[in-house]
Amino acid sequence: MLKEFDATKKKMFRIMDDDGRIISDKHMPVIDDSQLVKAYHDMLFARTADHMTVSYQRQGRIFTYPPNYGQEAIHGATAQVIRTDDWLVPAFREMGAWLAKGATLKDTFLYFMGYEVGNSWPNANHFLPITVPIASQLPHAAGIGYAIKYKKLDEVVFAFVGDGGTSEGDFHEALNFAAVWKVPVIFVVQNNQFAISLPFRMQTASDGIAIKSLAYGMPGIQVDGNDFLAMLRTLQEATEFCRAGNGPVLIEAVTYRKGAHTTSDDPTKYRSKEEEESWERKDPLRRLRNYLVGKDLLDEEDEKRLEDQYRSEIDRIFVEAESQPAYPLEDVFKYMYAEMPDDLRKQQVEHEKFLQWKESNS
Amino acid sequence: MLKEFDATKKKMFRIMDDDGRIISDKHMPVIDDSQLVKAYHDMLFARTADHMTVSYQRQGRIFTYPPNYGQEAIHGATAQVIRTDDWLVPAFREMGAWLAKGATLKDTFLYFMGYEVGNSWPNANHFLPITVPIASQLPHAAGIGYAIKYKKLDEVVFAFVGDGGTSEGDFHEALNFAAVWKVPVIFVVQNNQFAISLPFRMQTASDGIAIKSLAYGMPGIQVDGNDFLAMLRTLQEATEFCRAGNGPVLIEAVTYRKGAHTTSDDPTKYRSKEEEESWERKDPLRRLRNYLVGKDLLDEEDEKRLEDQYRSEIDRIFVEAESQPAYPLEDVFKYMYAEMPDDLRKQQVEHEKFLQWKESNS
Amino acid sequence: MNMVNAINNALDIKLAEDPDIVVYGEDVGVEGGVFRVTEGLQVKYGADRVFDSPLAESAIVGTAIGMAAAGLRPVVEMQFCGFVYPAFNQIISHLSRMRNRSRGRIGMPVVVRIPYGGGINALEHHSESMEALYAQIPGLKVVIPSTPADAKGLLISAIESEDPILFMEPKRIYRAIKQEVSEEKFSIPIGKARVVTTGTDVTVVAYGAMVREVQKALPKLKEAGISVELIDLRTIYPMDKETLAQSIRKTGRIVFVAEEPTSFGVGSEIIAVANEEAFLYLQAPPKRVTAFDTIVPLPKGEHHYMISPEKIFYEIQKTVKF
Amino acid sequence: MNMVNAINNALDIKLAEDPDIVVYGEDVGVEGGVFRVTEGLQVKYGADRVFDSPLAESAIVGTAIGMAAAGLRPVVEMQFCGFVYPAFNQIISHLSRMRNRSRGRIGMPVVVRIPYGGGINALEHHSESMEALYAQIPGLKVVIPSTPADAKGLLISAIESEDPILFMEPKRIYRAIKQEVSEEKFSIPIGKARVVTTGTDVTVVAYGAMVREVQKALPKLKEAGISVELIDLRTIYPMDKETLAQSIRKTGRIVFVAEEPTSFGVGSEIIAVANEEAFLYLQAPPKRVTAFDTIVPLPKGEHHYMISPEKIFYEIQKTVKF
Ligand SMILES: Cc1ncc(C[n+]2csc(CCOP(=O)(O)OP(=O)(O)O)c2C)c(N)n1
Ligand SMILES: Cc1ncc(C[n+]2csc(CCOP(=O)(O)OP(=O)(O)O)c2C)c(N)n1
Ligand SMILES: [Mg+2]
Ligand SMILES: [Mg+2]
Repeated sequence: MLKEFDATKKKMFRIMDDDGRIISDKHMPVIDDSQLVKAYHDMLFARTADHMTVSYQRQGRIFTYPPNYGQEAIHGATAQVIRTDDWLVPAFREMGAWLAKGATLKDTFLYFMGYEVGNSWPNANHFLPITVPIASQLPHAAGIGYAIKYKKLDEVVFAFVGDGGTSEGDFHEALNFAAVWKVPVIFVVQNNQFAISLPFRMQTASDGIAIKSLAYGMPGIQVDGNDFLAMLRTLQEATEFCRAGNGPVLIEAVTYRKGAHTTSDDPTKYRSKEEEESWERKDPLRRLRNYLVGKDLLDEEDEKRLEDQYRSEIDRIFVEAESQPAYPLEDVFKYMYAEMPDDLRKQQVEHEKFLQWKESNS
Repeated sequence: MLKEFDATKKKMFRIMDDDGRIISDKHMPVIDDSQLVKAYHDMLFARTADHMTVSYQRQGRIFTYPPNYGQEAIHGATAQVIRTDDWLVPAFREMGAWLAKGATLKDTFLYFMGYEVGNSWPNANHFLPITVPIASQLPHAAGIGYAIKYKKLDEVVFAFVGDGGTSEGDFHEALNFAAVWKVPVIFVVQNNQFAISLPFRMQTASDGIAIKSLAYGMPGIQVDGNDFLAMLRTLQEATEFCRAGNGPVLIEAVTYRKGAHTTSDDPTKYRSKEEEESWERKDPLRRLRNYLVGKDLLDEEDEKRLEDQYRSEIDRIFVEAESQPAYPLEDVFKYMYAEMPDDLRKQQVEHEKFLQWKESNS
Repeated sequence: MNMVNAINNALDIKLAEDPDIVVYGEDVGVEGGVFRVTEGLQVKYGADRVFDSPLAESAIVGTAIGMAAAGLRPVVEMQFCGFVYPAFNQIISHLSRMRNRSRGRIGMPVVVRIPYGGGINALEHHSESMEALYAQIPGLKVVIPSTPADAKGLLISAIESEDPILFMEPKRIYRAIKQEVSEEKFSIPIGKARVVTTGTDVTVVAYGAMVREVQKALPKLKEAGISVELIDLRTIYPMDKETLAQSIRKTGRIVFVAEEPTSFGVGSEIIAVANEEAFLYLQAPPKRVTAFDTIVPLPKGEHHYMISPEKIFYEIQKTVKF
Repeated sequence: MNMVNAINNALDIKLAEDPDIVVYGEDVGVEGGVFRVTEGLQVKYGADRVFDSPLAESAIVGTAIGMAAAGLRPVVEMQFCGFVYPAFNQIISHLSRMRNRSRGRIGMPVVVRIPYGGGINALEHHSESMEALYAQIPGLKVVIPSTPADAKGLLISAIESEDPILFMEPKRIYRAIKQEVSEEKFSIPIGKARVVTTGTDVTVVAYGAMVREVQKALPKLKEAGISVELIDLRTIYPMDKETLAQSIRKTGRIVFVAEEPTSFGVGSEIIAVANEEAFLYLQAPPKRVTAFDTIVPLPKGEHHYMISPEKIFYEIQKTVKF
């Protein structure tokens, strides 16, 4: 399949059409029905959490948050293939994948509430913190890939980046190193058509992103990122390819950011209602739901019930996160170095003296 | 021709074989015989100057110098197409192109003797200084391209970089910007098989460099950089393409660095005699000479005479450069800002006081 | 006008006046910038003069260098202070060096606008104050306004300068201060500090958002009988040592207030200047009231990190009592 | 051993000892580095442990960060000081922050080796001393040896450190100083200065190649009756303020000697420390004997720029006479 839809062919890999009907079952992913339903539920959970996080932000209960709305199939498919020992090198818009990796929703909330501890993911194995400078995490993925190969481990790195991120020099350098070193990294580009306000065609003049794989001598594939089945199959083959020691793979997952860039962004400034509507039909959950309903695997009643259940579960977690104890002063200093330099210790002590003075003078 | 040898075809464009016999005259460049001989002579001059510069370095009369030996056809062909108003954005190993742009050999010597003034090229129009950080000059080329397009000028930018330089993030960003902006820049990659000691296949896993053009949506072509005719034709077509407003072009000129990386380098550490010998036959001057001799355009006697003449001319220039007046203290400060900050002036004055003290105390 | 309006107004005036000026960066065109600083300019001047670039800071600065070499005068935006670093090589290797390298033949009339500083509850890399990184690079100038009027006047000077200027905008006060600012063109010279209040007991040096924080502390300081000479540095490099020296010679005491980390910062240089220019006048050790040598904490911890008027009061008072 | 041998020896010892250590960078494998610092190590430890990378500094540091996160301990080489800048974003955004960002879960035991400094008649960008750029980045440590033995002992400590270290090697003295250095493993603690000579009239602080230049001036200073306490800083951050303070309290005078540009440099911080730690003891303004705030000139002008023993003598003497 990687060959059949190789980037030079300029064909996008799809299994379902926009309504969730199978176009071709030649490359169906390996997944049993119950697991498929579970995957759908996980995506529903992630979407619910995403929507609720946006509301919490509107209520002033968290700070800036980048919604995932519309991109959940990519994360749901990743969740299916990524193993405990595999690595996840996140961008910042793939919450469903984080949760699959063992990150908790509470930690996610804590992070967007403004606590570093949320981003330390104490429950997740092999999951790097979210890092804000676009594309700069990709060389880390190549380095982890090197360590895996060097230690002869059976692990794969899943590295995420957005379409905008492909313009950064680090994208180029990371893919080049990974390919020269032939290390097991799957670069997943979520091409959601925008980098904040910049539409994809102004980001690069290339014919999509998968084709950029040729610049590095690695396989590249363009896949309908809103088609859960195609996305899953692609990731399954890519993982296999990596595990077999063939080196890295570039996946362009074509999708659409249905929400705002972040909660501080207003998309009406730079895109039309028509465009938004044209993507509405391609919604990844809608398509998978149609498919599952067609297979009699889903019951609308159940889904409603589940969603309610999710909502209260998520709210419970959020409220729990809100009771996080205050951020202690020492946490500003404690993690700077393995061994704290005297200077830093002194700065902390001096500040504590000031706080005492303030206390006693107010 | 750009189409016929488009990067996806994975064919290298050649006109001559290794012995200077025409393989196919389908794409002969437009150049008349006398001009062709002149081009050969210019290349001979550049090669002679290059060899002599290496000797001067051995004699301790200049500092580090990067020899051009073996890559002269690329520079000679550039010399034929580049106009006074076109821009040259150099790497550091294309002396023949610099000379064509109006840079003087004396300035070249001054630069490698360790005077900045050499690198200011007072006689050259639209020629940026040589800059050492690899590939970082390429975004400048894209920016100049933008200025040309913005001002609606009929100019083209020739930007040079080595094969090693294609691994840097700036290569990627520059080509991407140039293509998105659709500006007239010809990116010439001199693929001389090495970045210092690193062989090309360890620099990137891609199938050559021309193919990287696909990542940017611009035409790319791989050309035999030791084949003057092919190189010239490629540049002619690329220039035309650019002047017609079609945006940038990527040229991979396949060549071989016959000399050391710089005068501080010892290539025997990292490459074999056999490899060096296998490229000997492909020498660009040898091939063009054979071709010209075959066409009765060249006379070996003449060439000997010319070479002697070049040698004494070059030596005269070198000796002239050696009589450059001492580097005045003020030149360290003078060019830092359009208007010198007080602080800098004070530093200069303080240092002058010290020099006076030193004078009077010795 | 607030500072956002003032900067927009300065760009507007210069774009109207000089066809060689182009304004670009991530999201500065259609969207008008994430802080809306360039709002309306693309519509007014066209998409070839005010435009969005792909997401790549090194190329943004790198192309500006090329444009400047070819006769344009680019004003580029870095989206946040934490995203300048990918462009660092272009800044230090070219922007700051091209004039010297070309022996004055190729000037670099480029302005790099950088919204910087903390206090806005932002994500990581959105709050840092690393002006000392740039101030120490030979060949650059670093300018930081503290009021809307200064932002306008200084930016106009920056755009007209033949030298490359990093124009750092204290985003915390982008909209926090409103001021009467003339719609007419005016400029404020780069390299000259502003004496905000004159006083006799202590010289307080600040810039950017911290000027306002010092001002908040002034009433209590007055109450405590401390007469403060507040100097807004305005330009970090070249520094107005003359104004600093005069003031320190008068007051004998200096307190520097900034959001930057303490060590190896602008504050260190200020102390050096105090010593070099007024050693015999110093009655107390020059004091840095600056941030910890740590990463700026995420919002929930940022109050620990940011300099408060209380802390400013506390430290000034200690210095005066020394 | 000279410094090149000493560093090679340190790498050799650590590679033999710890299979998690990998050494890479441009030309460090087959060629053994442009300065031959890694010579012979690839043959000895294999091309998966000592190897050449493609030409891309951001990825060199960036992949080292990933390797460290996955349990390796990379020691990478930047070919020259002027080529670190493309990696600046990786250094400041990740190398220095990963531990804090991950609340201590992901340490960064990475050493970035950087040959730096002038005096070798090199091309542009091959001679700069921008240690202050790195010293001011919270989360990093910056180490600079001045002798072969120190290079070995400090590098071993650096490789064993759990924190990221920029190890700056004064290439001018790579081969200029020979010394008996034990072939055995030994280490020298990071963060501790070395008192090279004790004295009573003036504290002179230097590091890297400048220690030797100060030493060259010592005989004449002695002749002039000036007793110098020479301190080799060894670590720029964290700085050994204790040793500095003690010395300054004794001598009352401090002269700082470095190749770096004067303003906003390590020297500024040294002056700040002198003021903060020993204000009442200062008998003369702390003095910076440092380079101009200019680009390092090309070889023909470099003599203007480099600090000479004469200049060191001249300035120390002026400070003592103040
Ligand atoms: C180096 C850097 N530059 C700029 C930014 C500001 N920024 C945050 S997200 C973003 C757009 C990212 O677009 P894309 O990579 O397509 O990801 P998406 O947001 O669409 O998921 C920008 C410019 C940043 N975080 N890092
Ligand atoms: C950013 C940067 N890193 C490293 C170097 C050191 N260096 C100088 S030339 C060179 C190799 C360049 O190889 P290539 O681009 O193929 O050009 P060539 O020397 O073969 O002409 C290196 C690594 C440099 N000048 N700049
Ligand atoms: Mg996007
Ligand atoms: Mg090469």
